[in-house]
Amino acid sequence: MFRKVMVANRGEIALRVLNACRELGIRTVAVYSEADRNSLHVRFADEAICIGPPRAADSYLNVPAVISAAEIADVEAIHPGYGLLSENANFAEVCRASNIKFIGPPPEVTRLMGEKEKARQAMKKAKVPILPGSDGVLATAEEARAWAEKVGYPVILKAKAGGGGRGMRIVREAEDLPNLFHAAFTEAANAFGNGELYMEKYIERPRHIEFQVLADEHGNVASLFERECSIQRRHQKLIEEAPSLQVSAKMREEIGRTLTKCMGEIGYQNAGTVEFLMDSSRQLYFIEMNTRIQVEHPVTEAITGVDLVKAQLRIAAGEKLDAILPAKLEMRGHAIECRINAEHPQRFTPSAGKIAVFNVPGGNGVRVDTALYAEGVIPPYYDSLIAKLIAYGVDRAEAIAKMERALSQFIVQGIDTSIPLHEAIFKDAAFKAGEFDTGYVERFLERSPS
Amino acid sequence: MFRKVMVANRGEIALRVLNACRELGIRTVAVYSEADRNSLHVRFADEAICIGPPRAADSYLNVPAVISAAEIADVEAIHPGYGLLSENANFAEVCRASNIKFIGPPPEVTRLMGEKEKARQAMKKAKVPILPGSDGVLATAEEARAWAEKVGYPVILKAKAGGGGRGMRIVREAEDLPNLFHAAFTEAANAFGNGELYMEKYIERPRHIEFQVLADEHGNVASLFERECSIQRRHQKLIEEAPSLQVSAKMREEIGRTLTKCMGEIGYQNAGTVEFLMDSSRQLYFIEMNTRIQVEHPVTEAITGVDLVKAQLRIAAGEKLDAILPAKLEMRGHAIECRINAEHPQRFTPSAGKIAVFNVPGGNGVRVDTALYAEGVIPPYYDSLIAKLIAYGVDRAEAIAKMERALSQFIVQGIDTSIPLHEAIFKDAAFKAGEFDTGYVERFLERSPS
Amino acid sequence: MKQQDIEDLRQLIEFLKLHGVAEFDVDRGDLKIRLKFNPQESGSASLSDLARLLQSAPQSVAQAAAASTPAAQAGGAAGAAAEPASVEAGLHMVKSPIVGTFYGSPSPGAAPFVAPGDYVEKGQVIAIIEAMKLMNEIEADVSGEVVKCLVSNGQAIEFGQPLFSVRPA
Amino acid sequence: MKQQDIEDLRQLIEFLKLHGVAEFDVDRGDLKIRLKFNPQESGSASLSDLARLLQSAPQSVAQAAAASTPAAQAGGAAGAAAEPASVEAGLHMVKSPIVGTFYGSPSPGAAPFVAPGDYVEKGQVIAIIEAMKLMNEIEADVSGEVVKCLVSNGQAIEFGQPLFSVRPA
Repeated sequence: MFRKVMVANRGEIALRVLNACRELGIRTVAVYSEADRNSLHVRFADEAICIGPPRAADSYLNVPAVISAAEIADVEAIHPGYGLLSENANFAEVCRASNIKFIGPPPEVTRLMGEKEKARQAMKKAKVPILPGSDGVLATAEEARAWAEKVGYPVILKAKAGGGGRGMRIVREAEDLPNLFHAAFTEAANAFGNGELYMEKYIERPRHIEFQVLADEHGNVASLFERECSIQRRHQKLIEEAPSLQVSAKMREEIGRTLTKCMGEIGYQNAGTVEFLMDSSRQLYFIEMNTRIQVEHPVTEAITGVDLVKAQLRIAAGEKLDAILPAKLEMRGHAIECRINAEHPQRFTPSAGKIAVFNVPGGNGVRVDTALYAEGVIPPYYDSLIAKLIAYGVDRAEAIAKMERALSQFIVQGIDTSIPLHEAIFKDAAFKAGEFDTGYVERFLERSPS
Repeated sequence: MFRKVMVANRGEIALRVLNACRELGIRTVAVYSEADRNSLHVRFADEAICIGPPRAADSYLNVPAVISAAEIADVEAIHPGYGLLSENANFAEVCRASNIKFIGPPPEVTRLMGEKEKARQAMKKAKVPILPGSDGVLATAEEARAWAEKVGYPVILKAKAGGGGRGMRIVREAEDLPNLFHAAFTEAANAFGNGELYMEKYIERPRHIEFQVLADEHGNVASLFERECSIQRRHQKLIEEAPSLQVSAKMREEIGRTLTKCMGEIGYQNAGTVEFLMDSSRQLYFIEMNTRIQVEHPVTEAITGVDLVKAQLRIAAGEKLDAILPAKLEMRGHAIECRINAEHPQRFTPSAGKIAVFNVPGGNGVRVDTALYAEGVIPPYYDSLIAKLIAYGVDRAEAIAKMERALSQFIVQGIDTSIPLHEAIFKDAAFKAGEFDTGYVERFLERSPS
Repeated sequence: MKQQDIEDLRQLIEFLKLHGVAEFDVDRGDLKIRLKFNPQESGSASLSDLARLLQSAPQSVAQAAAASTPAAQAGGAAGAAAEPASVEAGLHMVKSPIVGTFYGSPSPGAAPFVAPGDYVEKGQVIAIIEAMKLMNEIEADVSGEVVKCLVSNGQAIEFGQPLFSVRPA
Repeated sequence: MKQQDIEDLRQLIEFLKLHGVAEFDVDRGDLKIRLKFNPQESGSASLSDLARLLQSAPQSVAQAAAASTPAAQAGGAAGAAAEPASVEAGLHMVKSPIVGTFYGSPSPGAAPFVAPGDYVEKGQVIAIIEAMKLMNEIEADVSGEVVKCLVSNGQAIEFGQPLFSVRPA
């Protein structure tokens, strides 16, 4: 095992990784920006090095500063957490060149998974179900029509050059296709100077389901089952749970087997998450892979009993999966996570500032991951996640009851938090019944105005 | 299930019970003394009733006040927690007379187990191993000698009328018996006006091992395995863990089976703990039974996945054990609890006052049960337990590593706490190796003076 | 002033405020500082902490209990945790020494023990509190004029809850 | 006010509060201090909270790193988190703009770029910080007299750490 590891991150995930290191007997080094001098990840590390001014680009994202800190602290490995440099293949390459172990997959794999079309093809080759669509650009409306027949309506036309909704059209019936094709083409040409379009199957009211995988550096891969992450707002997850009510034991086993094979083929290493959309007939379609630890990893830890961050460290240190995982990997109980953000619960405006009161819930089946504390300060430079509240119960009903109890005891004053929104969602009958998709939060907010 | 339950207790256990009620959808009523007006158990209950002045005898132990509060709040049941009224058979009888369900065993059973000799005989009858000794008073040194041969040296002579060590003698060899018998007799006669002596086997450096049982009101009993509670100072437990390294699977199964039968015979109901001493050859001897939930119940919850307080409520509401427990009750992992007391870590003087800083550790495998918070006050009237810190890992080594990490992040200022003592014990090689008995803490304090 | 001096001064001021200093003079070589805080400013810092939160948002106490007790009427007076804000200075509160149900008259339909305007002697029975089926007579602990009865007939009463306000004679 | 003075003052005020002092004057050589506490505040409680705890007990920062780096010498100066207590007022700190290893001379054995007493021009190279095998020249950001070098050759340096104190011309 490593003697000394640097955590190139901040906030709750930095503390989470420091804790895992500490529990494995590894000496820890934190890095921090000038805005984070009084943070708990600095306080609770064995060593801490200031690497730059508050702006992330000048500190946490500053590769030379991070590497220099790693060199002067003489660490053997860097854990990147999530976000920041965690999916930066260049950073992983610089680590390699500097003889520092990057705790994550090799840069080649990160780069492959970072390019959407290549990732799709790699998955397709390994028989992972992907979102059907045109293999490239559609020259004419006629060609589009032929693809649409193959893919099945509804489909969505997207501008190759574009983004932000422009040059995008949902096509529900064949007769609408010619007009919508030309409208999208014209819009894309005007917006981007390039009218080229491609097509994907359009999923109405999809769910977001993701699978956790672990791969060691000896070719062994394991699937640690799925997480349900459909409760999100503008692609920011708010509530995650495991297992998903929608995934049958058979599907779990099949997808797990396919992914295990696939990860082996692409040479994946360390922890990763494969994200899918699920349509109303419970069909899964691959969308992307995250080549790092996920914010919502604690729900998987709760139901499997596997410490995913320790697993990352042990894999990076060369251990084999069969030494890390229990002899028989199985799920037990149900876990839910709420991401507590420092933001207004209706307007979602970020709320930086000083925390006056901070009462953290505890007790049976409640886990809190946070780097904040009473009189701690939330700087305006970084993301708004201030705590993760995880409830674990024998079943979903108990996990929900625990979460409602814990939310009511999580008292934060001095800043706005998303706690009231979470409380409202947990009171909602549709949520309780598991009836939701990725559009749930927007609809929920519309029908329950502030 | 009950509609409304009162918790006749304070501090962390009151909050623990309130949480269980809340998660079961039961409306909660707290009672409090004037000293506890700003306590979290008051804040987090649905209703709260002041029942008297600070002194426990005038409030929490005041049976008419508690019962009146239960009546005006119109509750169906009272959970007594631990300590206070929890093992008061009279209180349980008054509850019964007032048509309020007492959440615990029937008063007859509480009374039986409260009388040491009767409890011993009931256990003996059910083939539970008890501490061998003379069946009653020894008339002469000769009679004592005959019993000592039977019991086996060392034995201890104790004054029937006494306590506090007077009239007590440890006898290691037969030739010492006559002199020691007469010395003890004289001392007891002088101290208590009654020289009558009885004899028990004397256990050198015993361990304290206890078994958790649950019994429903339909005659079904289950053993939820053992806890190791040898780390104690003056009979106050400081650290508890489950399972015990000293209990083999075979012994666990045998004692469990015997206790199950025994509890059925004496008509036990609800949660209870059977306490044993273990000698150096791993022989167990019954000492007493606690007819209530135990402070250290969370370690059993961690390894079994059973919520013991919810089980108490469900049993009292008439549910059967097979609905409450998993189909196959088994242990998984290892859990350790530290009792964090508001007292000086070397001198053990209680430290009442206002908490200035209160940073509670969290993260994977860490549970904190507390009713305190920053700027909360510890009144001088009650016990000094301010928090329970429970660490759970796949094995004892991981649980210890987690506990060390968590203790270092548990920051309390404004009062003294036992945290430094806990930290020192967790660094001790003998503790880590599991080599300890009930004299461990005293010896530890002697060899590591403040 | 240089950046560093301003920063130092800011730290100094925050520090002084934190410790509730009202005035501060220093004279050292070429450095002279004299400080005096506004009275209303000096107490600043974290006004809201959990302790104060608890005090300002007390439990429903006996009212909640009363509301759920069939026999109880909708109580008018506040519980012990939130004494009436409008109490006149100089008034004495007769508080309940026990938990139970309040009755203002010796039996249903009978005239009340006391009414506002009555003069009571110390030791005079002024109410009954029923607890565990027992009727407990509550005596005035001061002599004077009854100003107000703060609770209703049949209301659930907690320990220490004010029952009557009395202007001591 | 300097860092050390504030620390001294903190201890003084805590001491005074502990002993219930309401007003305090001192006149000792060139030092005069007069203090007066707010009556309602003087007994207040939470002197210490976690935020202040963190400030008063900063991490080992670069020193710890330095200590574990074979190339690093036992550093004399403190890290950025704990600026030297003995800095005179009016001095300017040249701080490190990057993380790395400090070298006071262009090559091993060569004469240092600057020494105490030297006059430096703004923009003049005064040190090298090695980061990722690159030698980064550090320039003076003010003209003036070098008073002290605050770090040692080969020492690990974090962002913002003071390297030299300079008396601006």
